[in-house]
Amino acid sequence: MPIFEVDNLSLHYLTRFGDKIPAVSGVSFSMEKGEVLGIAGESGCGKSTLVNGCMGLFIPPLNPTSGDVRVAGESIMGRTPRDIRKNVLARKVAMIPQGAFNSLNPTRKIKDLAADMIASHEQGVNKKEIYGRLRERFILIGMDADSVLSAFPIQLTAGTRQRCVIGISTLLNPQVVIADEPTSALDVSTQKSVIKMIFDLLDKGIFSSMIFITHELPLLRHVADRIAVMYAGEFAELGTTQQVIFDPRHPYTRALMGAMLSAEPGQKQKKPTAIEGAPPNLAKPITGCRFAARCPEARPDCKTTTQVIRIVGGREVRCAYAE
Amino acid sequence: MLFRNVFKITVLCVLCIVGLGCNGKKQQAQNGATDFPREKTIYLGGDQWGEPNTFNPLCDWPAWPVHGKTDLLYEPLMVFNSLTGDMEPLLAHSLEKTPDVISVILNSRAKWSDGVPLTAEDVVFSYEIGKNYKNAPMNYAAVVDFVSDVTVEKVPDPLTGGKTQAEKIHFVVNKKARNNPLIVLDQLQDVRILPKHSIEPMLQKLNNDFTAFQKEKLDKDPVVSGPYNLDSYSSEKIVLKRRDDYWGNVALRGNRKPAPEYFIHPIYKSNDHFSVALQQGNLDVSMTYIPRIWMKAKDNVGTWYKRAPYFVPGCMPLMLINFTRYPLSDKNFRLAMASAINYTEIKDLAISGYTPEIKPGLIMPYGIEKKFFSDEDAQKYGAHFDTVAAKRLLREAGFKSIFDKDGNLVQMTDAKGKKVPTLLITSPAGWSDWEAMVKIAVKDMRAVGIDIREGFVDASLYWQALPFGKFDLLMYKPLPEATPSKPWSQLDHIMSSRNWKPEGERMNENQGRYNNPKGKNYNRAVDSLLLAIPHIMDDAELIKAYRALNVIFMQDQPALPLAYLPEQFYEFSTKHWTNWATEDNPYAPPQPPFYAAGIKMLWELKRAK
Amino acid sequence: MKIFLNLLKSPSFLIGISLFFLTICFAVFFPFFYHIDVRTMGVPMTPPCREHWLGTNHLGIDMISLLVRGLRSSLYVGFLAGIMATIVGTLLGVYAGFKGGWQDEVITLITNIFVVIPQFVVLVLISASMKEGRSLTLIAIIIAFTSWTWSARAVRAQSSSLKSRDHIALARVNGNGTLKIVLYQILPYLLSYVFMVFIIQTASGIISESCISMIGLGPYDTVSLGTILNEAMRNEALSDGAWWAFVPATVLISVIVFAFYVINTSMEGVFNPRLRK
Amino acid sequence: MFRNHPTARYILTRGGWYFLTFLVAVTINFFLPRLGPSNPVDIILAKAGGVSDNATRQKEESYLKEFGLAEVDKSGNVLRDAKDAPVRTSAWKQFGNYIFMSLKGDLGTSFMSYPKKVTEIIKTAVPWTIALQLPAILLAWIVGNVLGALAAYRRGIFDKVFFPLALGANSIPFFAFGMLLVYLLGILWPIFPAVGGYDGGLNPSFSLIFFGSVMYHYILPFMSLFIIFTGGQAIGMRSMCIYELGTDYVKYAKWLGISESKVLFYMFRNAMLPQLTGLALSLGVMIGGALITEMIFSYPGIGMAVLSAIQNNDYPLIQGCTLLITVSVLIANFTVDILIGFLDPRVKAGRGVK
Repeated sequence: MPIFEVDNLSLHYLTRFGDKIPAVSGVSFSMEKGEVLGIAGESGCGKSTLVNGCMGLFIPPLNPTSGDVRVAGESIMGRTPRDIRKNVLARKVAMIPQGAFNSLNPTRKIKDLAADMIASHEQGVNKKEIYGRLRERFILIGMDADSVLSAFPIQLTAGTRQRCVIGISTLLNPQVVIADEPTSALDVSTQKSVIKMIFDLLDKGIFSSMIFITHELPLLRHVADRIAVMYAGEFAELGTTQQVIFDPRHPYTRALMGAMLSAEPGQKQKKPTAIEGAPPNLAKPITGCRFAARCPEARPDCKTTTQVIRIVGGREVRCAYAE
Repeated sequence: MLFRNVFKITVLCVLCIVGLGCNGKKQQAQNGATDFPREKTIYLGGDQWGEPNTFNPLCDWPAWPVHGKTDLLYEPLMVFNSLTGDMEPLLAHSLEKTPDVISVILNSRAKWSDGVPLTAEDVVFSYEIGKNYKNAPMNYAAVVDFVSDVTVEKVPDPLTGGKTQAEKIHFVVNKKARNNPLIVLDQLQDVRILPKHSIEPMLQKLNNDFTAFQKEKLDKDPVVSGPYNLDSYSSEKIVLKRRDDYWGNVALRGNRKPAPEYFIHPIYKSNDHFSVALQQGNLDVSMTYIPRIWMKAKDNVGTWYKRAPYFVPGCMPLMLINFTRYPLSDKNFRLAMASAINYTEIKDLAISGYTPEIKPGLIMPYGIEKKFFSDEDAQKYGAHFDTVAAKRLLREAGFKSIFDKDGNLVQMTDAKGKKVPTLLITSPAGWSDWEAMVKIAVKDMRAVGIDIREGFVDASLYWQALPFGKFDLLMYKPLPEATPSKPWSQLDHIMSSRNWKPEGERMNENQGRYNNPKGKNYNRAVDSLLLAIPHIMDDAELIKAYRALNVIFMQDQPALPLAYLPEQFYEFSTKHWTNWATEDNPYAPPQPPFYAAGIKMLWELKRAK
Repeated sequence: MKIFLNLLKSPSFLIGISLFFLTICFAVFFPFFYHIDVRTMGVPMTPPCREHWLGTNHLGIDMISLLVRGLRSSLYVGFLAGIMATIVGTLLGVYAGFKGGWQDEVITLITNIFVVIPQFVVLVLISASMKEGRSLTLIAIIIAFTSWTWSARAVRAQSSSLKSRDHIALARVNGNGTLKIVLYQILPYLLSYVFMVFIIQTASGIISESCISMIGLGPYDTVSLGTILNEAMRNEALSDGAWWAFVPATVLISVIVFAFYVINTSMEGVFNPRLRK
Repeated sequence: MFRNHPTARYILTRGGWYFLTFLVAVTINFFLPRLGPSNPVDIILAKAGGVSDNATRQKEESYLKEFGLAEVDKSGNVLRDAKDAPVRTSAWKQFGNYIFMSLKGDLGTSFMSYPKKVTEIIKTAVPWTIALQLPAILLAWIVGNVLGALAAYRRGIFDKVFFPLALGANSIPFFAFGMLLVYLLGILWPIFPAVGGYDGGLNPSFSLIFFGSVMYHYILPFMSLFIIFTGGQAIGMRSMCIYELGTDYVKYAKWLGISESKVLFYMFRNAMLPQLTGLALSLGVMIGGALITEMIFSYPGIGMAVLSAIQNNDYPLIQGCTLLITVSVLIANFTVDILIGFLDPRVKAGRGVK
């Protein structure tokens, strides 16, 4: 039985003026134990939204439209926020955010933050044993626990901070960990070590599977078992790393690969230069293929016919003409 | 949760403050215990603003009640009654006056608060402070110019039918200096007699450094002769306590004590606080200008007259005119100004109709001045409100005014076609009634085409403009107090060119620089009349002289009298004290109950039921 | 552009702007159907009646006329002060924030010094020393002089954060001159922000004016909302219960300032997405 | 120096900086009032009035000497120029004396209430002003912040009702609000005293009755300040918190499923720090408003001292009061700076650097 299932999930934002903006539509995938799924796509394609959806964390204005999310078989949809907070977040599905620089409360010591986290999931645990647990876990994940734990974020290097974040996020041994650009804003060497650390944890079985989100398709080559390419809130292509990286079928994936190879590292924020134009505005209703406007191989009817997932060459592709 | 608790605590604090406050109110309501029982205390306001600085009578402007216009602590020899025009006895009696000598007999029962009898020595000491020390306050320093010598002789005491001796004091008029017996009369009530036996030692201790002595506050039960003495003071109020061994109770007041045991002067920040206090009964007498007094009648606030004009005319706010500046030097221009102003409107709007219509001239047809006022002169020479006349005068003098289409004055040109500079009226700050007068006057004068505006209102500017004549027109109230020397002093103050100086040099009177002695059209009559009047003892002569002077005033218009005002505003509340002197019950003049003949009231007041 | 459409969609903004225009209309259009006359005097402190809708003041001058005039001059002072403070503040702030280096140091030092010195003190001292010819304009200048530091600080912070943005770095690499960059790259980004600063400055300008007028240091020979309050206070409107002499002026001041604040917050809400619900 | 004592160095540098500010303030404080044309001695003399001319001259000299406004020769007589006008001391020389004297704690003699010392006047006034303003400001700050934080966090109806109220309160000028209170609760419906700091029939003492009376008179002025301050603080805190709510660390805390109250606390604490600085900075404005409130309620304190001093160009008193206000505001800012330094690890860490 898959450990994590997302079943035709659609999400939308409710603007302050009352109209719905579909951010994620019809996303489905499932993950087995120990599997790493990479999700790639340009910024603003709905990755981060999807993440919140996967955790059942619907902070206004984000709302579920349809679909279901199951962790180890049980659905986390339609639960009360409190329930989600106590029983899902950090326990079943944990998050490793990007930009570790700011994700730690600047006026709170690492250990206190972690303690707060534990305290708000488990009743009747006293500070002392919490700190005990922290120490051993941090040592386990190979950090100089004593100095780090009693430090303020500002006193730590970006790398160390990100390690702390990882450490804290995985404290409660969640089933699924979602890592959203965990290595962005880090220099290359640190990137490597952080990635390594994450996989250690996976191997140690501290968490059992991981969704790895990035906009750098190439980066996934080494980390992901399977890769989903996301565009304008939809999965454009979903297949094994081999398939997606070395034999992309969807025009967007191809373009993306081209773009990424040409794009020099460090210029992360830059859009793929190779692809003309910008993603469609989701606020307006879209007919036809969402990529059609920019697609080099677009056919006349692409603009009109809505694309559905097809199985092409053993992977899912959302393109009528891919083969 | 931490900050929740903090929040709770804070809210509690706020509630506490309110709670305590209301509780405090209750406490007072229940055991009305105060340091000064209301029924034994009279509250008086409006004579002390700002911080009480010192209670040293030899400072320039000590705090109430030591400053010039109070007789509660230190007393003068005699006091003036603005109603009858008589000098009434206080420390002295049986006044005799000749053009050369003024003499009084000292009340032999007068005593200081420390039991030492008050003798001629003290009188001589007080009168010669000006002679002996530099930088004495004005009323003491001025003596030198008017009294050349103070001599004492023993005479049988008329009060005891000659059984005992009393000291008769002669004030010899200083012929070489000002040679003016009238002012000597004034000084009988201006110069408060000081205890030689307590002040001289202090001075000697400071080896007669007068400026050093002026730093002494004399606020720890000073030696006084008056019916009250200083009890305590703070920046909020000054408290006086009754002296039950006051010599005058027996000697003057038929062996009675003043009704109020405590005399409190609260110090509020602005006029309206006084009137709020008055109408809420927290104040018994107020010396402040309270507009629309009739609105307060319901809160039993009273005045001398029950209905308009409510007050007795006592002085004349006027606009000084700077004669050294064109076009003000032009007679017709001045007369035009005089007849452009709607005096009725000023009376009704600016001072709430608090006095009768003003008549032309510098002499009031009321009180002691009445007999010197001649209505026919006023009709014949005086300028009345008459815009047509005003316009005509201007036209004859060759002035032209340009108005814009909606009737606003643009500018004014003179006979030579030159633009007349815009004239400014300087007035002191904080006197809303005066500012109103100015507003109205400006409006009226502009209406007839005189280019004039309100100057910027600022005390410091005002007080510097005045003595140096740095103004076009300036609001001024000459010598408001009722004194024996009126109306002479008033006329002298406005018209005398005794020590005429050009603009920029200090002048203490006639700051408008009227009647320049070196000028080509110098009117010798003015000064000679002013010199003569003090020596005229025959009434008919006196009246003639005054009429002549007043006519000159009306013809030359050296200043623009705007209205009559009370000598001093005197509003009372009958909530806690009754039997105030009023029109129906004029046992005392409409003067504050701490000054001159008004002080009688303290013995007559009754507690309200 | 779209952002401005959003503005128009935000209700609070609409409320603010309409309140503001209401007051403006009162100042501008009311005279057309109400006889404005601050010269003729009548019965003092008349309560509201048919010929004087809001009664008269202590000289019997029609209150509405005074209010209209007062509102005009108060708005004038407010806006003038606001504009001056904002311009000076923005220019210095942007320059310091963008240029950095010793210029930044100096400007920051000065602003910090003047921010810490109590505004009220400087306000009082200056207006007390300016005796003659204290016109509305002068008052506005004085107020601006005491308040520019706030805008300078705020803008400096913003622009120095902008400095690191890519496109500006790019422009720099392309060797554009400082001025050019400031004008074409930085200011546009700051515009909304600067505008908000301006609104706040204007609002506080109006309040400051009423404050100095209240303590008798206000403009002379003219009517402003502050002077109306001051006159009412000094002529015992309170003890006579003549509410019409001071309540309307108070309301007017509060309404304008309120309007400004509302506009400002609604703009914050729109320009700064974080504040969006 | 102090390389290994970052804290000490921090405090020292801040202190130095504030001292510089203080000097600037003093200079402004001294020269601004003297921009005006006025000469206090003339005012004094004009007020003293009088009929005797040589007496006037004597007085002028003695006051010019007293206030150090004129040059004096060895024998202590005032020097006079060709036109027989006294030779005025140069502003710079006066400034020198002023600094010298103030450092000795002598703020000079008041012109208007001569011979009273400025320090005397201030001494009696200050306690009232502090008693009125300190509680008002502090309580308002706390209440305002908590309410503002709640409004930002809860949003919804509470915010919708509370926020406009706060905004409204913030847009009324202090004194105008005071006037309304006086009119409504002091005159129209007199449940509270309209004027004064305590009952006229009492002398300041440590009796319960006096205290009660003081409290009773305290309510209106306190409320008039408290309500408006609260509004202002709440608004500031609200937007501060809304900002904090958007930050990454709050997002992360939510992802971690940290309990609401904890997150609220994070936000509150971090939003508090800038608010603290804000308070210190806006102190100057607040005090200004409060001084006028004193005037409205005829409440004892330095408010009126300043205002009457201005009316009469009483330089020493003006300077005394403004100096006092300035210094207290500076001290407040300094303390807050130091406080922040300890409360905020970011600053603490920043200390070592630069």
